[in-house]
Amino acid sequence: MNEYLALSMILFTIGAVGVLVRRNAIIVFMCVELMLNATNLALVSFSRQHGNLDGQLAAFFVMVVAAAEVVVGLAIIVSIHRARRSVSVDDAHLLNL
Amino acid sequence: MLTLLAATPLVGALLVTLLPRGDAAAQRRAKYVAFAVSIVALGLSLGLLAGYDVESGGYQFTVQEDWIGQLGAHYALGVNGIGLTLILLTSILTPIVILASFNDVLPGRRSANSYFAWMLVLEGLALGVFAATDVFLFYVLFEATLVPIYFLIGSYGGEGRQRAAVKFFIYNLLGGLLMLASVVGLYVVSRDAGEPSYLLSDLMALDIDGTTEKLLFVGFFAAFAIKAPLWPLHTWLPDAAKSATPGTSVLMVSVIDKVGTFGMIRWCLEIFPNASEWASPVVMVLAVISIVYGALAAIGSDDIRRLIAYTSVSHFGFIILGIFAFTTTSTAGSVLYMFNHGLSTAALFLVTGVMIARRGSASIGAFGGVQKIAPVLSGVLLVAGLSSLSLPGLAPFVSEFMVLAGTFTRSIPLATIATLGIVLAALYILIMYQRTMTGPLQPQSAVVTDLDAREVGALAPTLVLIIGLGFFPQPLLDVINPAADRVVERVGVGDPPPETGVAPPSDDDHEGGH
Amino acid sequence: MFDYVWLLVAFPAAGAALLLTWGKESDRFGHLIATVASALSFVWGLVLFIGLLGRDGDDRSITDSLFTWFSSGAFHVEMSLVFDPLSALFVLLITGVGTLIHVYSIGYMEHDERRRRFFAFLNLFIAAMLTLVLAGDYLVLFLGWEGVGLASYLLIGFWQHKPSAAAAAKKAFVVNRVGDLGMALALMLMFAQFGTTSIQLVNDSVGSASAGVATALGLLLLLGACGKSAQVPLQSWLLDAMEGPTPVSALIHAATMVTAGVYLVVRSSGVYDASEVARTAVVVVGLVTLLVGAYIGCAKDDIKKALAGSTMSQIGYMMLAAGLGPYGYAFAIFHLITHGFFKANMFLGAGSVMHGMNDDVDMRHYGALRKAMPVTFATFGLGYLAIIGFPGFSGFFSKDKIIEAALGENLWVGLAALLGAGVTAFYMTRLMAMTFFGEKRWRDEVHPHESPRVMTIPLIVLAAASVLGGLLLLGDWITDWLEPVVGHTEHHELAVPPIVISLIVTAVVAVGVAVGWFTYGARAVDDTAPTKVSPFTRAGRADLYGDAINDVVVVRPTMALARGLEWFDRRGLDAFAVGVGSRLGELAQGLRRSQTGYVRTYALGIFIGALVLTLALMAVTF
Amino acid sequence: MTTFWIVAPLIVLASLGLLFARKAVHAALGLAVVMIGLAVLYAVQDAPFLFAVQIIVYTGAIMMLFLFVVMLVGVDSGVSLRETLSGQKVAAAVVGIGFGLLLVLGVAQLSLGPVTGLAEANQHGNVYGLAELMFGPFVLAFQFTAALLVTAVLGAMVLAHRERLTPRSSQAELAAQRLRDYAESGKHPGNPPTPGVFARHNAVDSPALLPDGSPAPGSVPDSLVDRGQVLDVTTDDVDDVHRQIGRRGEGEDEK
Repeated sequence: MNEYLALSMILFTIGAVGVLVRRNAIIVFMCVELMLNATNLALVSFSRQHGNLDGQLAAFFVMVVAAAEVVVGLAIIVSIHRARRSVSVDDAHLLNL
Repeated sequence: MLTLLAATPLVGALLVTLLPRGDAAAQRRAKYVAFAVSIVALGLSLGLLAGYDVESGGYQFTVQEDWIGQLGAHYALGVNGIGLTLILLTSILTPIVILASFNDVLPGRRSANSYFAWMLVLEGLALGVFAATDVFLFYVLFEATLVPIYFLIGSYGGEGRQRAAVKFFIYNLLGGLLMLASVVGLYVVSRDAGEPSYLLSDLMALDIDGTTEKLLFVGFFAAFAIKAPLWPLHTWLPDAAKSATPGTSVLMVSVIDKVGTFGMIRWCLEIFPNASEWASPVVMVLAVISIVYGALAAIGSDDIRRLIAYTSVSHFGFIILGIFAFTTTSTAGSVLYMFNHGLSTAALFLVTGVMIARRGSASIGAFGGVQKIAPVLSGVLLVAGLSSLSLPGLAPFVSEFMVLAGTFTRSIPLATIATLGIVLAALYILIMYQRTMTGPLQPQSAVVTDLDAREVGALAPTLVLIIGLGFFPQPLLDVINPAADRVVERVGVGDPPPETGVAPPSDDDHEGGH
Repeated sequence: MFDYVWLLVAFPAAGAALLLTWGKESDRFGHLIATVASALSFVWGLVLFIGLLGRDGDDRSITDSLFTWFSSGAFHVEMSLVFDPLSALFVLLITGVGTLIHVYSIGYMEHDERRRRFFAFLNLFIAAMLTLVLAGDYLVLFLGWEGVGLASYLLIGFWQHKPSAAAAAKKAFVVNRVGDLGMALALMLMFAQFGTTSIQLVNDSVGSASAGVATALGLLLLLGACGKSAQVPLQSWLLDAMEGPTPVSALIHAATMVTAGVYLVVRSSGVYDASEVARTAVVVVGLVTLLVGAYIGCAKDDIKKALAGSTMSQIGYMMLAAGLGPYGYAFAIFHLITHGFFKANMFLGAGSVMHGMNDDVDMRHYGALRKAMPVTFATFGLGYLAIIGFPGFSGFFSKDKIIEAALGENLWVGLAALLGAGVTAFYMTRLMAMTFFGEKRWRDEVHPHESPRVMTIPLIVLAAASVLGGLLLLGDWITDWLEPVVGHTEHHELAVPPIVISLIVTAVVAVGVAVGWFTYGARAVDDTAPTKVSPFTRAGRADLYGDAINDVVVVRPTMALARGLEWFDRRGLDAFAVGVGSRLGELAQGLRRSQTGYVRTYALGIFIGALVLTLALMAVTF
Repeated sequence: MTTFWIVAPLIVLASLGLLFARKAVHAALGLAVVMIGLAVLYAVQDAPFLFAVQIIVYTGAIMMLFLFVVMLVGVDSGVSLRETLSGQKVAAAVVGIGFGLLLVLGVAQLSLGPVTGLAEANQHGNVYGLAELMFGPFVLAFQFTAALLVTAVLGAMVLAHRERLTPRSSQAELAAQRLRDYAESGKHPGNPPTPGVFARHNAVDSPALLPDGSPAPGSVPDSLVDRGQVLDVTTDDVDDVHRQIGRRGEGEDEK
């Protein structure tokens, strides 16, 4: 049981670090997906631990949300790429004054 | 009654805002409506005066409704002699200011509607502040008065108005926040003592621990000292006065700044009597510094508006000195001084405002020999100036003398130094008068024409009041005295008796024999 | 009858109010209204005076309490007027001389377009001065005190277009304010000590207070008196005040207002009786001013300033007398009244001369005017004889009495007063000689002529009063009359009989006249002032450097301090307050740099936050 | 357990690929491996439905979307790996390792007790169990996901759609424009020559030849030009051809 959770944590951390260090928006997105998947793994594991299916259902919902998110997110990436000819997240720093 | 009084200008402001704007006719209509509203408010406050029972004194016309139960905040209004005096001052000055501001040159194409609407808002809030008998209500209104002034300075003022408005706002907000901390502290204290309540009467009944009382006092006092303004927290005033229109300056200095000194009496002395006594030596010294410093700085100023602002610093020094001398005479004198200073400063700001508007410069050096072409204007300036230097026979003298005499019984050195202020006052007024009005007519100041009928109409009431109150202040003092008595009693220091008693003047002594 | 004492004040006050608010249409007859108002006041004063004469000596003080001025706590001030022998004399002097000067001014100010306003101010002055002398409370007295100061300010600066006049007016007011500082503090001290400022109560009870209080009160009141009466060290404004129209100099700066200080001291006799130190201070001030004024009077070529120096000197005599206490109070008032007559006479005479000389005031441009202006010459000459103390004239009696009392008190004081009499004779002779005798030194365009009737009649009346003023001493009337108010004690027995002293005084005066005549009358006078003169003359011309001392000691430091403080306020205090704000702003700018706008930086922040949060959770859990 | 220990290292390795891969395609492939591995782990943990959904939705749909986008924006439009934010990598590494260690250690500290297992929950089948929940207590959430998906689709359409800002030019306008261009800049009004015209080959990389035998500019796609994959064409190509077919030119025949 603990090993599943540990794996989940490791994957989550790798995903998070990936978000921090990668600049290709697509890869950043993939890392986000990785983090979502890591939590899914934890959910499924806990589902088995507790002997009910709530965790699996939660994982299912996460997948649905992830699908929706990917659709919108990738659309954003595409439109940004069309406008700026770049997929680097650093190029979009208009928050800076 | 009080609610109606405070609501009248606010509703009037809404009305003026909603009036159509644009062409000259619309602007004129806005002015007349605003003026009419302020006259109605004046009528109401005169009615208040008529209905006030001078004999019994104390708080009258009280209203009390629960507002925020959890906080113990109430919608509570009431006036005693002190509040009534200031309400009168506010409602007398507003119509005068509106009348005098009819032709203020507004920057850009700003509408006159909003200008007069803000003035009415200010009046309504000020009336509310003077009538509030609940700390929370007072605090809310106290802070709300910043908004109209901010816009009056920032949108309608002269050169450097943005900066001055921001400075004014931040300075005063800072004080307000210190006060907020104390307001919150009061809640804690009053909750610990039972039901939380912000009512003045409930708070006066509290027994506050010594250190706590001092801390809470400091919070309140800081806000009021900035507002008043007391040296060294006065530096916002000259800038604000320099950049504001004359009407705004009058409302700001003559009315809103009085909230500071009023607050010291109403809240500091009444809720924290022990702490007030504890702080009085420091406060009195600061007040004396204000008096001398303000006067000297006024002598050194070249800008007429800054000069008047500094004179106000000096006069506020007198008011605060009187309040913290804790004698009936000086406290009553301070309250009377608030009223008189309102009148004389209003006259000064408005008449110099006319000069400045005509000449297009506020520098003393830009004038010279104006008396020759504008005798009425110079006469009004002279009377206003003489009242500012407390010439006997004009209103401020009585109050200034009461303050000084009361202070003298408390501290001879402080009173002596404060009396220096009367010499310096002569200097700053007469130097200004001499350099602007007398001497050969300077060609560049030949554009200053004499006052027209409207301006005379606006200024005449202030002058009549200044002269009238110089000889007959007693009716107003009768209103103030009981409240002043109660405040002094509350602080509990008591009037020092004369060192060498004199038999009370009996009729025999007096008549001498016919 | 005595319930209407306030009418005395009300007539001129109403006149002033009327003239100030009425428009241009009153220009034609405004001066008449003012004159009538003043005359009515005089007539009413005369009626009251006669009424007072009809009463017993102890019953001659009438207090008329009009209304409560203000009252708060222990402080209660009645707007009360007191009509007693002392104020009665003053009322007559003020309204009498005042009315004459009103009449004179009708002619003198005929061509001034602002004549109406001039008369309004004169009326204002009369009203304020009457308030001053009638006041039953020190605070009411202060009201009049400042009122006359205001009138004086307005009238000195009446010709405002002249910068010198405006500056002189301001100076007079400000110097007087310094004196008022003393007055105000005295008032506060009274309140703190006695709980009242009623003149009678204070003077009655000052004896029971400590000596220190009486001394302090005496000195503070003396400071006030010095300001108003141009006594050293606050003397400097009086010479400048001659910028005002000449009737003003005659009325305010010779006959009435400047003597208010003497009035104050005499009125506060209770206070001065209680303090030896204060009395001595008064004597010293009077003596110093006596000599300083006489000195300045010798050095001036400006006829009005020479007279002003003389005024200072004569008021010094009065002060000196008042400082002698009960020996001298009555004589101070006596000299005050006779001086009021002859000095007003001479100022008006000087005005008449100036009127005929195109407003030239330099005596070196006069000479031999006795032919051109016979009436002026005659009246002026009578005034001259009065002031130098020619036997039989009013000044002879009044001055003689003072010197006598001074000798009785202290030999040196008496000798100094005697010296003053000699110097007076010298400078007045000089003035006479330079103006009316000798060669004519007129400028070509000047055609001296006698003044119109409206101006000469007041001169004649005043000249008559100057001659006959001494009658007041007949049978010691004046001392008896004033006794109920100020008390009177005969001075110590002198070593020699009074008649000897009178002879000595007369001899000294004769010497002064002789020296003056041989220096200026018998010899030709330069028509420009010699520039190579001794340091003593130069000092006299510079008013003994009074202005220079004031300038260095007070004016310049104050102005420098004022400018410095104003600068400090903007660049120091305000800069500090603004600086706190700016530093906060800069701090915020620094913090802002951490907001790079890069999403990944923010993500890192979130991640670090999560780490910290987890750590915290674990720390709490385990 | 065996399955876990085989799959888990693979997953971790593949996920590290996300961190270090130079090209987005490689990262995507790594992610696909991770997802399949996770699907296996789901299956091991008695979650057959999720196993299927993971394969279908993630590996099948989402990963395909990723790959499409990678293609769309260009396989090569990779972003340099050189870090531009100073300290970002180090900080990320430190925080990441710290965070990971903390969590893993934390988890290791846990003792969750015996695993209950899903035998009971799955007694009517895993899908049945999930359906019970999904259409029972969680039906509202399920409905919301429907709304979410519709919104996402609409959002994607809005984002990807490009508004036409100018009216479409007509044929005549296009022709006029072309001739105007020719007049102003000399641009050829006709179609550019297709690759291979008059050339030795008709492959897409061989430029068309002009009458003098020189290559016609613009006849080869720009992308090939950029990559330098255009066939070299010289003027003696013609002679070369003649030589190869063993015939001399017609002029020589006449000799």
